[in-house]
Amino acid sequence: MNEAIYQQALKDLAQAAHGAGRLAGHDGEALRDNPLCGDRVRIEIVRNAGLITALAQETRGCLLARASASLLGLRVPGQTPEQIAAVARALREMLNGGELAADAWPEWAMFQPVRGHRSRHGCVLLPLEALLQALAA
Amino acid sequence: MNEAIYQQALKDLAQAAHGAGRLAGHDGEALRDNPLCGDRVRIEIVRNAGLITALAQETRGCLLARASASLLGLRVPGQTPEQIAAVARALREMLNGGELAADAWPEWAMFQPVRGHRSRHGCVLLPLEALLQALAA
Amino acid sequence: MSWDVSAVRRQFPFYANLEHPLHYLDSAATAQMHAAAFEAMGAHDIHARSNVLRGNHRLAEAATLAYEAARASVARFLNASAAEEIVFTSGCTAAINLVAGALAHSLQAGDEILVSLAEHHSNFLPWQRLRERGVLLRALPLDAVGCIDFSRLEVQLGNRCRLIALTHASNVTGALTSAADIAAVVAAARAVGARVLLDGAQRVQHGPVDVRQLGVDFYAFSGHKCFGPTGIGVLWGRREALAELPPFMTGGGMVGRVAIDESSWAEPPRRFEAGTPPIAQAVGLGAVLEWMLALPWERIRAHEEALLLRLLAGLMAIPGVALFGPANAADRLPVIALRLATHHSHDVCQVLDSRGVAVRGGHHCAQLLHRALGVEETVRASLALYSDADDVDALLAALHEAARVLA
Amino acid sequence: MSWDVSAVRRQFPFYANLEHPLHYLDSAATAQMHAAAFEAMGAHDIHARSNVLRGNHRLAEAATLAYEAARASVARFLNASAAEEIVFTSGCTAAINLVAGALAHSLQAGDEILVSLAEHHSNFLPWQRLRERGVLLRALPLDAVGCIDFSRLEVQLGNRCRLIALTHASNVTGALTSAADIAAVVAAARAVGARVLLDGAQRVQHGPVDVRQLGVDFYAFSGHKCFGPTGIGVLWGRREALAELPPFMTGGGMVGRVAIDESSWAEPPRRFEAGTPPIAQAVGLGAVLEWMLALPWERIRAHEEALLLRLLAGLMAIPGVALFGPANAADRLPVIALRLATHHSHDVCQVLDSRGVAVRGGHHCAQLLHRALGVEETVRASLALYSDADDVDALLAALHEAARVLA
Ligand SMILES: Cc1ncc(COP(=O)(O)O)c(C=O)c1O
Ligand SMILES: Cc1ncc(COP(=O)(O)O)c(C=O)c1O
Repeated sequence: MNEAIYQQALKDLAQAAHGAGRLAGHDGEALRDNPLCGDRVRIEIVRNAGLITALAQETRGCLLARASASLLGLRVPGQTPEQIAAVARALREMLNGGELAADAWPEWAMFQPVRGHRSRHGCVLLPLEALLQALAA
Repeated sequence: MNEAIYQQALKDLAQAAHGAGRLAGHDGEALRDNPLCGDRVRIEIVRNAGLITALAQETRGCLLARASASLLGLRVPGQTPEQIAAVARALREMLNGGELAADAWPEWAMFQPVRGHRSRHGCVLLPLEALLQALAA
Repeated sequence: MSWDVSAVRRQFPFYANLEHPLHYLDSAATAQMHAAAFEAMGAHDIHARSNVLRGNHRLAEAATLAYEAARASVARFLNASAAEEIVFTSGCTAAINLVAGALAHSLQAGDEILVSLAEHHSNFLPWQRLRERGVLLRALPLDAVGCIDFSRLEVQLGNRCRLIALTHASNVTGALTSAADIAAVVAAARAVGARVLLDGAQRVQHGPVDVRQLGVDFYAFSGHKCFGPTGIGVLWGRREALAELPPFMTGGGMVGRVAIDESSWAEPPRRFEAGTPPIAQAVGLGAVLEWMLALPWERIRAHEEALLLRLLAGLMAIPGVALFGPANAADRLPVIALRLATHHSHDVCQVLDSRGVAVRGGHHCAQLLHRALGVEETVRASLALYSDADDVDALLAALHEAARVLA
Repeated sequence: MSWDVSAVRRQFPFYANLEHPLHYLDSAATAQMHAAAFEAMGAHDIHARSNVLRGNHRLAEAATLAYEAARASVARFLNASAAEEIVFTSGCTAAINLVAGALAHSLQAGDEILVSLAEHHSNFLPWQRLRERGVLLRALPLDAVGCIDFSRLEVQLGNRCRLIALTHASNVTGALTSAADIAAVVAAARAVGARVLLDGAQRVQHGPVDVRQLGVDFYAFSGHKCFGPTGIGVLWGRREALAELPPFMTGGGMVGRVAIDESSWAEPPRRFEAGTPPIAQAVGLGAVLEWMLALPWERIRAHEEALLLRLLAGLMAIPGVALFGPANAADRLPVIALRLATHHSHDVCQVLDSRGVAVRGGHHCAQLLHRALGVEETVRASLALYSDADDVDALLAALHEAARVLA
């Protein structure tokens, strides 16, 4: 049952580490720890005319956190803060047992097997929470 | 069962309040509280040539404490500290379920019904503990 | 429809297993435990026993879910805004010590704390101890029957007051602190920037509480007094009030990052839950509070009040009985402190016990209140939702007996 | 005769009620609870539920006797000189906070506390926090496998050291602090007038302890790690060591006389037990410790050691497994921290859980130890007296699986 979580696609996404690294200059950043496991995500963003134009992420964590952060690196550039808020809502809903919203990023679907494992929700959410914090700063 | 504790003899002993009051001058004193009920016993003694020649007691407490203190007022004058130590041992043994030593003050027998009521042992012992403390001071 | 005592007694293993008749009138000290707590704790310890928050195997998941569900139950019982406002402690005393100990870090010499002379030692000593830091302790006095005299609030409330700590109901006189008095205290506290803590230890046994309506900042109580297990208590804190407090105890589970020189704290409520919490006990408490939330409290209050009036009437007929606390039943819990002539409370209790009546003697951890009433100790009888008229009548008969035996 | 695991499992309701096979290898976090605790607590809460120490009716008598009998059982388990040296707390973390908080009242700026980098946060943060009072925190470093480097004792022990706080066994590496090292620490501490505290949280699960032989001043542990209930812990303190400490928490039951300006404290152990204690939990712990006292510990140690060796041998055969802790089985508990290649411990635990193997990932509340080993987190498997070869083999097979699934 569980290894459904660790599908090849998810491992590949984590491995790809989209957006990995730091930005020379940025308009917002946030560092977030998961105190339970010591995992840590740093998010840096550049904003321009209402859009997030670049995102860099540095993630020390499990496959779930790394895949989730990598997805941000892939998908966030070009989005508005409002779109990110909607994405966060959709992800939370899905983790809490709901359907994935039709207009949500389809890659979130690969995190569906995490639903039944409450203790891992935080791993998936950590990068997004860091991003929301960077946006709010 | 319980009112066996409150025999007339015990009530009379408490009422008699032998040794009640204070001594003008004394060679030792002790003040002891029972923190559970706020009861308090003050013992003052005068010693002479190895004997306790006088004892005064001031007791605010239940019938058991008052009867026990009154017994000290009655019996202690003329005793040696060693005799008091033996008396304390005999009383503790009796409360813990043993027989009253043959040479112990016979009045302790009226406290026998207290044996089964652990929470009251402290009431009976409080005056004697104060006396031992006054002797040690 | 009236409250069915025999039905509720069937839900208390204590009553179901009683071998000799016993009139338990000491629920203010510790109430009997409801079956829901036995069952929830038993099942938890068999099927979901594990440490919480720190693992991801199935038992750790189950334990964490159960523990957090219990937190949500407490939040419902208190009508808190969020489960995150609920901190589990080992008891009411620990909850109050937590606030006092955490607050101590930011108190300055000359700051003031306001309490009352009606407080249980657990809501007095932690504040008195802050005097070591130069904090001034002030106390509202009592009126002739032992109720807090709120007319003195303005006089006693200094500008530098940082916290007002009061009981929601006295464990001796049963006096309830009224919603109006609490509102006045909260308004006065706001004016000087002070927080308000209510000690709910006695109050919770008599029904759910609405902390938002009360308007206070902290609320503390224990599980064992509201039909739950020993070893568990609750501190509710308004979100902002908790957020500004540093931890009281430190250890596993309440930190962010630990370095040799400095560490960072987790957010509330975890910041205040150092170490492995009383997990099964929280689960037991949660189950009991859910049961309580579903009870018909109006009927229970009517039942308790009827018993209280029966008791009061019977007591007035016993020569030499002196009573304390509010005259009006609506202003009090069914908790009664009395003196029988000049007899010592422990002698009285002893005779009562021999008649199968369990009440408590002593100062009930409220020496200041007793001294204000001019006595050292009292006999206290306390009724709960499982008490009945037989209990009351047995107590009255036994008091007559005691007067005879001790005369 | 060898140790009969299936017989002992029948005494654990967890095993008797297991619906799906589960290899519980997380006993270092929380051990399963023995039937003796279920029964003692259940019976107590039905037949003798009452508050303790404050009443004289028959239930209060029964509860007080049971509570004090539990204290005597703990004293026997630790071979303490007297029951009065046993303080009940809500857990090991609370016990250590008690000593740190009480000691704080007499510490001066410049005084020192010595710990080690192997400590659980619960035996590190309470001491670190004393830095707010100008106290200097020193730490013994670790060797390459994560064991405390006692060769540095002399260098790290200053003249103004007031207390040395060390773990009796690491919750990560399983390393036992040897009797010889403890003796050296005690001798060094005596030379500068420092007290010694041992954190026995992990050690107690593996048999009775002799605090008098150890020669230390304080010993702390939790009930839930030695087959007892959650919500209860123990602080043992040598009579003189307890006597010189003021209270940590204050409240009902721990005072002598209370006045508005000043109060006097009760004698130990009551001085340290403010409020209603975890009564039923103490009774449950007492029952479990009596059971433990009667066990054949030599056979159990041989059993645990055999399993440990089987596990170690199997782990060596898994490519990419890195192990920490002492090489010699006699120097350690059957607790093993490992890394599987570069895989994150929570991913490994997740796969293991899907195979019915419950182990723990993370930093195990020992961030400094992990950092000293150059890692952030590890997988920890911990065995207890109810573990068997099947558990070990299932763990090994699941680790092979995890390596495959996560690759
Ligand atoms: C070595 C060690 N010390 C202290 C503790 C703290 O114990 P508790 O969480 O039961 O208070 C633990 C367990 O978590 C531990 O393993
Ligand atoms: C009014 C009041 N406050 C506080 C407490 C302390 O509660 P606990 O002893 O459960 O910590 C009690 C009960 O003893 C109480 O009656």
